[in-house]
This record gives sequence, C-alpha cells and structure tokens, in this order.
Amino acid sequence: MTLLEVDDLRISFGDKQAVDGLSFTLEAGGSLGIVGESGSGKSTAALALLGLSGGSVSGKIRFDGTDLVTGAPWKDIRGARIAMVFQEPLTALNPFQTVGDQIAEVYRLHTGATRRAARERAVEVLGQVHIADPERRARAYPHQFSGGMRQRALIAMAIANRPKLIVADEPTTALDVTVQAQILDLLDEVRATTGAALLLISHDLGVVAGSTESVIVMRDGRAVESGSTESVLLSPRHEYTRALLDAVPKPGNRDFEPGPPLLRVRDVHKHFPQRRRGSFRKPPPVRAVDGVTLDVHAGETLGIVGESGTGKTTLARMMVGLIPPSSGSITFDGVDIARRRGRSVQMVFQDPLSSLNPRRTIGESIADPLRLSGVRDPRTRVEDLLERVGLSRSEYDRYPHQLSGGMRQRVGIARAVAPSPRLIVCDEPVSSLDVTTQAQVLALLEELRAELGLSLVFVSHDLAVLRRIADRVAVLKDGVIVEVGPTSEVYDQPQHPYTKELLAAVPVTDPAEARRLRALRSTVGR
Amino acid sequence: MGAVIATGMVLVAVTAPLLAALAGQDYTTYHDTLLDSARGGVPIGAFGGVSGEHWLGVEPGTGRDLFARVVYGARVSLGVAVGATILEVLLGVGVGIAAGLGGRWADAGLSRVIDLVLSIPSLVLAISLLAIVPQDWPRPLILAVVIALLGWGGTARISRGETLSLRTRDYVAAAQVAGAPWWRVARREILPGLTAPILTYAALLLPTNMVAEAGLSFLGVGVRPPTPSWGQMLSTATTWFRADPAYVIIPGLLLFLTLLSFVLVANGLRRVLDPRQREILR
Amino acid sequence: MIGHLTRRIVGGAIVLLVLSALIYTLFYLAPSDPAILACGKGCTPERLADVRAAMGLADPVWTQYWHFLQGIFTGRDYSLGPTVRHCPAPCLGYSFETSQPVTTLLMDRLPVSFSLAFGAEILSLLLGIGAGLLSGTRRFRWFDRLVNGLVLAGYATPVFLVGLLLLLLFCVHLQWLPFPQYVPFTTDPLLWAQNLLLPWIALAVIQTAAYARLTRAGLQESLAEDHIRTARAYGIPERRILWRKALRGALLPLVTLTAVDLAGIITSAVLTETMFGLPGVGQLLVGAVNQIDLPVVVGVTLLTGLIMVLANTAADLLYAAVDPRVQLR
Amino acid sequence: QGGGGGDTTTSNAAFDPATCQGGTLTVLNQGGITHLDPARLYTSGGGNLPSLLFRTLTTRNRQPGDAGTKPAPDLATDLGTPSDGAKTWTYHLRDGIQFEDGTPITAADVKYGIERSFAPELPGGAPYLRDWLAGAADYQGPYKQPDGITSIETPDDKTIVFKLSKPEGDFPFLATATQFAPVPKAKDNGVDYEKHPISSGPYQVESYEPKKSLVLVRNTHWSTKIDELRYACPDRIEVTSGLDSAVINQRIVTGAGQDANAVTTDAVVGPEQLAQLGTGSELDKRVTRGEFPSTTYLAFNTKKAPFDNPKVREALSYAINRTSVVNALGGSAVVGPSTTFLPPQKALGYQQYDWFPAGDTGAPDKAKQVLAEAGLSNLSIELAHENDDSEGIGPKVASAIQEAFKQAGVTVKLNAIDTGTYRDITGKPATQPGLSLATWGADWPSGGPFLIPIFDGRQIITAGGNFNLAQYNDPEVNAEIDAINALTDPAAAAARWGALDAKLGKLALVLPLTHEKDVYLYGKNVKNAYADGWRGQLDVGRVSVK
Ligand SMILES: Nc1ncnc2c1ncn2[C@@H]1O[C@H](COP(=O)(O)OP(=O)(O)OP(=O)(O)O)[C@@H](O)[C@H]1O
Ligand SMILES: Nc1ncnc2c1ncn2[C@@H]1O[C@H](COP(=O)(O)OP(=O)(O)OP(=O)(O)O)[C@@H](O)[C@H]1O
Ligand SMILES: [Mg+2]
Ligand SMILES: [Mg+2]
Repeated sequence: MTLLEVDDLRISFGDKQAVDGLSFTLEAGGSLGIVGESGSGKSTAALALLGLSGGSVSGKIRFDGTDLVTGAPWKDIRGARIAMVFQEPLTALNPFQTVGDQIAEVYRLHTGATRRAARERAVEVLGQVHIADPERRARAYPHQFSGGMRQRALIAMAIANRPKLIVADEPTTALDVTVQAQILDLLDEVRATTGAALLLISHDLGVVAGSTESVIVMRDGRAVESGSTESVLLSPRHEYTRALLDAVPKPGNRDFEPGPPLLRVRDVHKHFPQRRRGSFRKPPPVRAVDGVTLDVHAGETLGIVGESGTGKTTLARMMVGLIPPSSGSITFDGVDIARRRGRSVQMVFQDPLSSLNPRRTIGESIADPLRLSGVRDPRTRVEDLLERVGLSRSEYDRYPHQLSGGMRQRVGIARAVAPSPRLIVCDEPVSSLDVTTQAQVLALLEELRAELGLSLVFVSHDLAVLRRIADRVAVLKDGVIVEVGPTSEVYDQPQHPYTKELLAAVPVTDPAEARRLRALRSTVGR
Repeated sequence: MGAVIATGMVLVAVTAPLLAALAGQDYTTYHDTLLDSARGGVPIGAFGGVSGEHWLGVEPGTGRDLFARVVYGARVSLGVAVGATILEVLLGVGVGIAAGLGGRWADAGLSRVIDLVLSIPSLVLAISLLAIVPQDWPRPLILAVVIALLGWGGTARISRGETLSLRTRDYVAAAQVAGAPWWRVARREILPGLTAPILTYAALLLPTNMVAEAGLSFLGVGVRPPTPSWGQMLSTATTWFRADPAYVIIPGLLLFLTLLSFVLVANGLRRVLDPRQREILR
Repeated sequence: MIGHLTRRIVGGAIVLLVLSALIYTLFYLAPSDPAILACGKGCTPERLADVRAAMGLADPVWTQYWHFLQGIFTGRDYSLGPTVRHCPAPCLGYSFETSQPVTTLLMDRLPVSFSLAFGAEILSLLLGIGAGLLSGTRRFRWFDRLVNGLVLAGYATPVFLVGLLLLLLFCVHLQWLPFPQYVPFTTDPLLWAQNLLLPWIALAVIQTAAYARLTRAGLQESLAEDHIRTARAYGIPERRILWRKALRGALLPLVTLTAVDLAGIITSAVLTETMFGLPGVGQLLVGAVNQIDLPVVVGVTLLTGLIMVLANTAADLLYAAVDPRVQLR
Repeated sequence: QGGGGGDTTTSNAAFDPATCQGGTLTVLNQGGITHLDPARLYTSGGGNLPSLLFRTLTTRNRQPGDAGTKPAPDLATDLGTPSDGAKTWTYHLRDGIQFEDGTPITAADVKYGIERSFAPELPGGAPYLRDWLAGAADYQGPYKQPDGITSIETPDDKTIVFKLSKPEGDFPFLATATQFAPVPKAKDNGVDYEKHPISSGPYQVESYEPKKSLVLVRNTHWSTKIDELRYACPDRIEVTSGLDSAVINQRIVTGAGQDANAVTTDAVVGPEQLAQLGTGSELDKRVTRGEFPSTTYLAFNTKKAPFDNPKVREALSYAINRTSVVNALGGSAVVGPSTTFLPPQKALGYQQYDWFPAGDTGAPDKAKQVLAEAGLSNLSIELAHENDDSEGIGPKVASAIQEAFKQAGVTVKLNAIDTGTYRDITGKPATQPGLSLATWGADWPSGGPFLIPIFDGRQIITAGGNFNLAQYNDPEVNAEIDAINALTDPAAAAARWGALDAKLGKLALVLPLTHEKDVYLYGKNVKNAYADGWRGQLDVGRVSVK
C-alpha cells in the first residue's frame, strides 16, 4: 500500500527554485533514502511534508489519503502520523525543558493521555532508543546530554506517537562513527518493530546504503537518479551519482619518513572540576584527557581518532596552548607551549562558522595573524592565499555568513596557513562537509603540507578521512591513547578491541556489505 | 530619516548664533512688554506670543525669545548628553570588557565596582560633586563628566555579559592562538560584537542624560543662567502647563524628535556595522 | 552555589562599606554645614559651637564614621536632652533634622516606596512584554511601528509631565480617581491600588520602552531558533509555542534589567513622589540632601545599595534557575 | 497701597463663630512643619498651625489688614506692663487656663518653655531673647543648667517678669513667638517632646509624622471662655505635607471629595490659577490676598570696591528693571516693585520715596550718565545668588538683574552659591561678596526688626550670621534706633522708623527690588477664610468648613 506519494513537487523561495519537480513514492513500512550534496533541496522537500518549508509549494503530496499541499489537518498529522528527526540535534531541543517533559508534552498533545501516562511513555521510548537509566535521564536538560544522546532523544520523540512515517533529516551528520552506527541501527530497529516507514536524508552515501531499500539522488532540486539502493549504489547510471561515489575518501599512499620530534606531549592530564548542583557532595572531576604521551614529528600528519567526548578537542586545544593542562608538559621545539609566542603553531577549528568573527571580513580575519607577525600591508598576501585555497581574490571583502560551509572551512585553513607555521592542529575540519567538498579540502591540505613542509595534527572521528590523509593514527578512548601506529598498520591489523569496533562502524557504500556489518554489530557490538 | 533629523539637530546646535542672528534675536534680552504680569507673566498673544519677530513666541516670566533659546539650548542639551553618553560608553565598555576578559578575581572586583556605581543615588552624588567643583570650570563639560561618572554602570554590565559570551567563541580562541595580546583581542574580536547592544543602549542613554542635565540644572547645579537648555525649559514647564502650553510642547517635541532620530540612527548604524544584516535589537 | 553566595555576600558588604565611606567623604568635602542650618537665623558663633556639639558633629570625621559603623553592629545611644535614647543594633544613625532614628524613618517610608516600585515594575513589565509580544510576533507591521512610536514617546516624556497630565485628566477632568494619597496595603488593598494607580502608570510609561524593545528583540531571536521549528513539526499549537517556549528565552535578559530598575525606583522616583504626594524614600532622600542630614543620606544610600546588591544577586540566581545552561561564576 | 489684606468680607458676611463648629479641615502644604516643638519653631504671632496647639503670652490680633498687625493678649491678661524704661516687662496669666491633660498652666511652665529654647539640643527658634534677656548669652538651657535663668522671675503662679539688658518697646510683639508657649517640665522628654507636645490650645495632636502629616483633634480642656481669639471651628484638622504646589492648587480648584474642605498655608497660586483669576470666574470668590512684610533687595558690601563708591550704587539703582524682577518672581499678582526698604505697611512705618527713579523698566541712560560722571565706564561686577529659586533669590531673579544692568553697560557675572551655605557666606564679612541678593522679612509687624539688623552698626557680626550686609555703621543712626526702641507707643515708633528708612534710602546702601504679596486659594466649603494682617496667611484658627 502506498503511504506517501509525491508528484512533481516544486518549491521556490522567491526566485530560487529549491525543489524542482520531485516525484517519489514510499510504501507503508518501507524505507527511502534521499542523497545529494549540500543545498540540493533535501531538507526543503522533507519540510514540505509537514507544511513547514516556508516557500511557495506546488505539485502533489498525498499522505495516507490526504493531500498535504492544499492544506491539511496538520494538528493530526504533525508529530502524530508524520514525525521528523531534525538535522541539528544540538539546537532542535528546547534548552529550558527537560527531555522527558518535551517528549511527554508531544505525546499528551496527540493522545490526550494523563500527565503520568505521558511521563511513563517518555521514559519508555527513551529506553527504546537505548538511553541508559531512562527514568533518571528523562529529568535531564538537553545540554546535559551528549550529541548522540540528543539525537536519540529526538528519535524517541519521533516514535513516541507511533507515527506512520518518520522523516530523518541527516540524523548523524555531526556524530562520530560509533554513535552514527548506533543511530542508524536504532532507526532500522524502530522501523522493524513499529512498522513505520522511513524517509532518510543524508549527504553520506554510506549512511543510506545500509538503512534503505530504495534511494533517490538529488541535485539542484531534481531527482537525477532513483531506484533500489543496490542498483543505484552498485551500478550508478547518472554521472553525478558516480561523482558522489568517487568522492568518498580512498586510502592514501604516502611514504612516511619521520623527522625529529617537533611537539612533545608528556603524560598530559586535563581534569575539569564539576560544579555542585543540588547535592552537597562535590562530584568527581571530568577526566577529559587522562595521561596522554605522544610526539608529533616534523613533516608528518598525525591523525587522532575517537568517538565523541573522548577528549580530542581538549587535547587539540592543549596542543596549541589554548587551555593549560592540569598536569604533564607539552613542549614545542623544546619550549613550553604556554610560553610560546608568535606564529609557529596554528589551529583550524571544528566549527568553521563560529571560528570566524561574523563582523569582520574574511580577508581581515586572515590578515590578522600576518599583521601580528609584522607584515605591513598584508592584502596582496591574503589574496594570494585565498587563491591558493581555491577562493577568488575578491572574496577578501566578504563576510563569513556570505560563504558556504566549505568555503568557510577553507578560510579557516587559509588563516592557519597564512603566517607560515610549522604545525597546524586541525580539529575535525571536514566533519560537517559533504563528500565532494570534503574531498576538495583534504586535497588542499595535502598540497599545502607538501609545499610548506608542515606538520599536521588531524583530529577526526571519520576513519575514512584519516586513512586518506594521516601517516600515523592515534586512537583515543576516554582520554587515553589505546593504540598508536602507522595508518596502514592500525587499519589492517587493529590491536585494541575498541579500534576494531570503530572500524566496524564505518559506513560503507556497498549495501550488501553494510547489512553484513550491521548483523555483525548486533551480535558482537554490545 | 533618523539621520536627517539628527544631523539637523546637530546643525542647529552648531549654527545656533547664526540662526539666532537670522531671527534677529538673542537669548538674553528680556521683553517685559510682551508679558501679562498680572497673570503670572504669561506671554500675551496666541500660542505663547508667536509673532513675526518671535518665531516660536517668548519665554513666560522673562519674555526672552524662545527661538533663540531653543537653538542655543540645543547646544547645551546635545553637547552634555552626547558628551556624557560617549564618556559612559567608553568607560562602561572598557570596564565591561576588562571584567569579562579578565580572570575570576578581576571580574569579581570590577563587577563589585559596577555594583557600587549602580547603587549610588546619582542625584545625591551629582549635587555634592557639582557643589565642590570650582565655579569657573567649564560647566557643560563638568556636567557631562559627572553624569557619565555616575551613569556608566549599565553599559559596563551589558558589555561584561556580552564579553563573557563572546569570549567562548572560537574566533577569539583563533586570535589567541595567533598570539594576539589581550587588548588586541578586545579591540579586534570582542568590540565589534559589542556594537549592536551598546548602540541600542546608548540611543536610550542619550535622552536619559538629557533629562539628567535638566534635573541638575533645575536643582541649580547645572548650567548657569542665562545659558538655556531644553532640559531646563522642560523642568520649569510644569508651572506653565496650562497657562502657556507652547512652552511645554516645543522643548518636549524637540526632545522626542531628538530621541527618535538617535534611535533611528543607532538602528541604521547597527545595520551598517552588522554584516549579517541581522536584527538583534531594533 | 554556596561558594558563589558567600563571595557575593562578602563582595556586597565591601560595596556597602565603600559606598558609605564615599558619602561621608563627599559630605565633609562639601561646603555646607548642617549645624548652621539647624541653628537658624541669628546664630552666634558660641551658639553654633554648642549646637554642633549637641548634634554630635564636633568629633573628627573618621571618629564619626567609626561610631556610625559601630552603631550598625552594636547599636548606639543618643542624648535627647533630659534623657538618653538607645538605638538598637542595626542602627543607621540618628537624624537630628527629624529627631528620629534613621531606621525608623526608613521603615516608615519603605512601604510607600516598595508599593510604588513593585506596582510600577509589574505594570511596566506587563505593558512592556505585552507591547513587545504584539510587535515581536510581527503579525502586523503597522502595529509594530505604532507600538514602537508610542513606547519611545513615553520614554522621551519627562515623568513630571506625564504625572501632571495624568492628574489633570483622571482627577480633574474625568474625576475617575481621587487625588492620590497613600493608603497602606494592610488598611485597604483596594484603596491602596486605586490611589497608586496613577503613579504606577507615570513610572511605567518610561520603563515600558526598554522592556518592550528587549522583549521584541528577544522574541524575534527566540522564534527563529531551531527548537521552535521542532515544536511546530510536532503539532504544538502556535499559542503554546509562543507562551511556553519562545517567551521564556526571550524574557531572560529582562531579569537583570528588572532587578536594577526595581532597586532604582526606590530613590529615583522623587519626582513622581512629589507630584503625587507620596511620602516615599525618594522624598526623604532629597529632603535630607537639602537639609544636609547626613545620617539619613547615608542610611538611604546603604539601603538602596543593599537592595541593589540583593536584587542583582537574586537576578543572577534566578537567571541560573530559569536557564539550566547557566553556570554561576 | 498701605496695609495688606484685600477682599475679606464678601463671602463671610453671614459668618457666626458660635455656629461654625464641626467637620474636618484639610490642609495641603508644600513644606512640612519640620519640628513641632515650641522651642524649635521660628514663628511669631503664634504661628499659623502652631497656634492651634500652643498659646503664647501674647499673640497676633487675628484680623485682616492693619488691625491684624497688632499684638493681642493670649495667655496673659494684657500686652504686658513695661517698667524701668521698657527694660522690665511683667505679665499676669489669665484664669482657668489648662493643658490638654487638665493641669493648670502656671508662670513656671511658661518660664520653662522659654528656657528650653536656649538648649543647644533644641536649635532653630527665634534668637531675640538670647540678645535681649539679661545674662542670657551664657545660658545653655535647662538640661545643662537646671537652676534656670535668673532674668525671668516667677514671683507667683500667675506672674512672670522679664528683665532685659536694654529697653525693648517691641517686647509684646516678641512675646507672640512660639517659644513663649508653656511646657510642663514633668512631660519634657527633650528632643522627643515634639512627638506629642502638650497642647495649651484648642487642638491636640492625634498623630504626627514629620514632614508628612499632622492630625489634630479637639482639646477638651480648651474652651472659647478662656480664649476669645481662636474660633476653632473644625472638629478635626488633617495636614498633609510634601506636596507639589501645582498639585495643591489644582486640588483646591477642583475640590473633589474632601478637597472641598481644603486650604493651604504655604502654596501661593501659580500662573495656572492666576490666568483664571480676575475673570469673574467662580475661583475669584475662593481666594484670599494678604501681604507678608518682606523685601527682596540687592545688598551692597560698601567695604568692597566698586560698591564703596556711592555713584556706582546710585547708577545701579537707576539701571534696575523692576518689571523683569517682578515677572521672574511670578508676576504682579504675587510680588510688587519696591523703591523703599520698608514694605508698604502702615504698621512698619512705611513712607513712600523713590530717590533714584528708574521707572518701571529701568533708566539705563541715566545710569550710564552717572557712571560716566564717576569715570567708570565698562564696569564689570559679580552678583552672588542662591543656586535655586526656592527663596526667591535664585538664578531667575539674578538673570533678570544681569540683563537689566547689561542695558546700562555693566557686565554682570553670576555667582551661584549653594542655597544651604548662602547665608553662611554672605553673613560673614570676611567672605561676603561685593553684591548679593538678599531678602528680609519682619518677625513681627514693626519697623524695628525690619531695620535694626540691616542698618544698626553695632549689629555687624564679624564671626558670621551678619545681616548688616552694607556694613554700615553710623553712630547717629545707632542712637536714633535706641531712641525709637525705647518708645512703647507703636504709632509714634512707626513714624520715626519710616523717617529713618527714607533717610537711609538716600545713601543707596541697599537696592530694594520687590515686596511679597500672597494669594491663596481655599476650598469650596471653606468659610471665613481671610489672610491676617500679621503674616498675610490664611488664618486656620478661624476658618470653618461647616
Ligand atoms: N527559507 C529559505 N529562504 C530562501 N532560500 C532557502 C530557504 N531554505 C532553503 N533555501 C535554499 O533552498 C536550497 C535547498 O536547501 P535545503 O536546506 O533543502 O538543502 P539540503 O539539501 O537540505 O542541504 P544540506 O545538505 O546542506 O542540509 C538551498 O539553496 C537553500 O539556500
Ligand atoms: N570546559 C569544560 N568543562 C567541563 N567539562 C568539559 C569542558 N570541556 C570539555 N569537557 C568534557 O571533557 C570531555 C572531552 O571533551 P572534548 O570536547 O575534548 O571531546 P571530543 O573528543 O572533542 O568530542 P567531539 O567529537 O564530540 O567533539 C567531555 O566529556 C566534555 O564533556
Ligand atoms: Mg538539509
Ligand atoms: Mg571535539
């Protein structure tokens, strides 16, 4: 039985045609993936199913016998029959309400259940999405949840009313591989147990590969290819689909000759004291980094990998002297990093938007470190750099919000490179980029490294990316390095069980392989 | 629109002598013949004695030309208010950023200083301060300084709060990694983020300061007669509320227009300064 | 939390100490002499010296200040002529101008000022938030403009003008309300409110502007947040979204402002108090300044300082309570 | 002119004091009574509100116009018997007088009340006794010197004798001061006495909050049999203070509710009401006009250049524009121009003169001519004034004068002095500016207190508190003052004071500007409202609301 039928859907924002004649159908209990690069109209189409796209919509959307374009009983549909899992788990929850209350509120609204029953249901669904100790966690605020937990809470909210259709818009973009795998498994499980249909949106082919039966590839608001997941991913017909598949990082092969150690990290700890809240007993500190020792050699790229919250960012920030370690020492060229002055170490930040001052032109932002190192009129140098990272010279006078995510990321890199440093620490520089942009950025970094003789520390949760770029990889878990070695060794003969688990969680674009890995995870994983 | 009015006001203030000369009047000459002494000294004639000679009529009680007083009054009022506002913003933003960027102790200390400034009954202190100041120091300047000294608490509070939130942004960290000293971070990275809320706040501070000048002048510690100021006119206006409404309406209207124009200018400025064109506070 | 509170209390105490020292210094720097004022016309130097001694002004300043500090913790004794009166522990001094201990004077006036401040604050919050809501949801552009204009006009009008207008309109022309006269809340709550209505409005007219603007801005920001979209997608009614979700975030900045304003009204409502004949702390303060009645000035200042410190601390705590993300620093 | 008081009979024709009792009178005032202690009140003629509580040896005669400028016996049986060339004054108390608790009032109570006013704990009362009573300069009040002052004798319960250090014919006037009210020693608790002062008048205190409110109710131990001067019509009097004068007048005009029974004793009408007056409106019937003997003037310090030069003083006297000054002070309804130092009241001995005719708006040309003759063109002087207008010698008047002198080519720099310290600075010859604004009001309607402090050379007090701002000391004038002081016939004294004023006026020692006129509104229901001739205020002791 056809649950959802979209026919010739067109959505425009003024002149901008975001969705341009999209058609597809979805069976009850079935699953459909939509892939495509950033800005191709995926989210807009998904929002239109809930009447929230905000643009002018034409065409036909039939859901369960109701036409959703010409106005619908939204009260009965939103949240009750169609539930949406949003792209940004960090902001999609109300910061002022406990997670449990938010789920209960939605449940109560649609079922008229008592307060008590609604609370119980909230706890129940939180348990279903594998939140440990749901009774207690239901009373937590969103900021007390990790990213993965928040995403799971959103899924819990979505399944609370047993909807017929779940729309998941990039539910895993910002998450590390293990959590990502968990969430994908979870969606699969929900579909199996509740009989809901799933519409999964992602720019990551690996994500849809294992979770959907059929797939549409979108570009510029149009479906360029559609069909069963297998046929589309294994034998793509459209060249754009092929391009997408090609952009998935492949293992790099570079000969690694270690230079002398440049940055030495010696038994570094970082403990964050926790504040009392309510109780009088002081809680133990968070051991974000708990005894790390490593060297970064001149000219090498060191990858640091680990799941969310293991202390990668903390370690990276300590490496550039932004936060002082609780104990241990970090020296750069024999000098304590805290006393280092000048430009020899730079950092590329995890979030490209927040690391650029929204009120200054990107040219100014890049020029700043140059000025600090005494360059009088840095404009031409900055423009050269912009060109170097693949932006046009005229971009100098533009503001961060006028650029796309990929462009911003490149600005961050240009800023780090500008004062000719000897070491750049990159904190997840490509995590929020789609595969095509990701490939460009990685290529650029490699080029720069070769040209300038840089050392790189590359923090990521994406093993595929690291495999392509890193000479050595360190695996971080709970603030401790569990395994470190040359990339190929770590990937091919992982020693530590955690490393193995990480590798098993990597999404692959081969649907059959993806299903095999999932089966493996469900037996071995937990 | 706002800019037009604001520039107009400033122009009036600057060219006051010229304008008064144009009207053929000065702001000191008494015109007793134009007043009805038996009825408390209200101007004779309609709407406060408006005539070809006295474009806005004359001041009740003295018969001085109201047009000349209004244009000269703009000087003092705008001068003191703008001066005080600028000083307040400088002081408040400086202390606010220092508290926000500094360590825990610097923050605690400076925050208490801000509390202190906010707790002082400004009227009392202004009166005592102004009583001590020697007579022959330039009065408007002193007024601006005293008003500012007692009024920078709010700006500092806002700046501190904003700084605390801005300093967690990665672009501040980026500047620190690049080796920028703290004052450079403050100037280049924090300050631009403060402009929007501070501008909004400053636009509202301006009339507050104008009224403060009025109050102080009314209490006899402000500008010296016969120098006129709008605030002074408004302060005495209650007495004439029904007897000579024109005397209330003219400075009242001017004050309102000025406020409006400065709010509009602040909005415009903010839009120009905020590259995202985003409206945080309109 | 406990540590934070302790720090705030110590900090607050220091603020108050500095505040009182500051006022003392200024009054002694000022050329005015309260003894001359009290002594009156035809005061000979001998008589002046006697009066000065009787007023306790003959000691050096620092001795006086020290006695004052002592009085706060241990109380003090005052000679009334034939008898001696004890002023018990938090003794803020004795006003020779009014022949009363400062604490008594303050206790007398505080109910009026508090009534005025709280009422005006509640009214302006209601009006401000209401106006902010109506213009912030941007349903009607013209309405937005109108509210903005009105609110600014209110802000630009000096309070004595507003007060006079209100009196003329409601008490003289329409005669809907009696001329305000303070009736204690405990005597008759209805009369209390009726009499304070006009002063509340007069004060609210000014403050509404700031609140309306803040609400409007906060609302626009908060309505654009992602979690609002989530709520919409889950079918939560628009009204509930506005009241339960958007408003909460939008009103946070108001907490701080309200605290400062509330404390500010206590002393800054002099003009309103005079206009409406309400014997509040503001009038007391201005009278004391004119009479150079130092104990009262210091007393009022300390009181408002204390209220300011408490209000700020309360605001910070409230902020932390309302917004679970906030950590007390 | 001559003699204050205007229309008083129109609305009061059918008034009968015997049937006026009842109702509540509301008094709406700007300033409150700061101290309700008879020792600390600086009031003469018994004061207005104070005289409802405190009876004094003598009191004002409670009549409008000239008749009201005379003292009348109150607690005493007559105005006092002078002896020893007016250096000894003897009073006898009348029969049946009681305090509010029923205890009889004795001469000792009166003496004790006076002694209290010498205590430094209770400052603020009229200073004359400290100067007049023999041996009073060293007396520090009953708390420090319980033995009492020797120059007041009470040979029996009904007799009180005052021994003065010099002849004072005006003693019956001074005996109206509130410090002459009796205080029972047993009830005296010093500074706290004012919380509930023991009444000897028709009312007693029900509640009193300084500067806020005062509620008076009947004193049952008082009756019209022992007091013919006060009518005490209302049963209850409620005084509210701390109000804005515009609000007070507006409330009285509107007269809503209890405000129909309202009067004010200190809020003179403003332009709002003046604009409605004299138009035959209903308001015209609800106004009293009185005159308080006072003069606002420019004081020359003749010890300082250029004011030591009489030509300069004369020139400025020609240059003055009194119309501007009148307007600055509220218009011709509430102030009148003065060319004489004595205000225009017969009781003071007023004689018309205008030695330096400046016309209404000044004679700048004449002034310039006088200056030129003296070789003083481009004169530049400084004018001291108070920094607010609360006492009528503030910036408003100062700038009017500045402008007037400018017409005569004299540049005036204004020197605003904090009102609180103004008298302190001008009253000390060492710090006194060359030219300052000043006002002088009579403590009682007689030429003596008006002229002596200003022109008696022996009254120049170098240590401070000086009022002889001209620092003028002429033995001949001093002798004339002594001669008039010894007169006990007020009419004869008045004529000599007037002549002395005219003589002094020729010297241009002061530049008189204006005298005060008082216009008060009263409520719709208020009857028998008139301003008494002594102080120009509405007499609350006689108004009725019934
Ligand atoms: N409210 C809006 N106003 C104007 N343009 C919009 C609006 N929302 C989306 N667009 C535009 O529509 C196009 C499609 O946006 P959409 O968010 O659907 O992309 P997407 O495929 O979800 O991308 P991503 O992978 O980055 O989430 C984009 O070019 C975007 O700029
Ligand atoms: N300022 C801080 N105060 C308290 N705890 C902190 C602070 N910063 C980080 N932590 C905690 O330290 C741990 C490590 O955080 P970190 O940001 O280094 O993780 P990460 O590996 O970068 O994770 P992700 O992949 O999600 O970015 C987390 O548990 C985090 O909650
Ligand atoms: Mg999207
Ligand atoms: Mg991180």
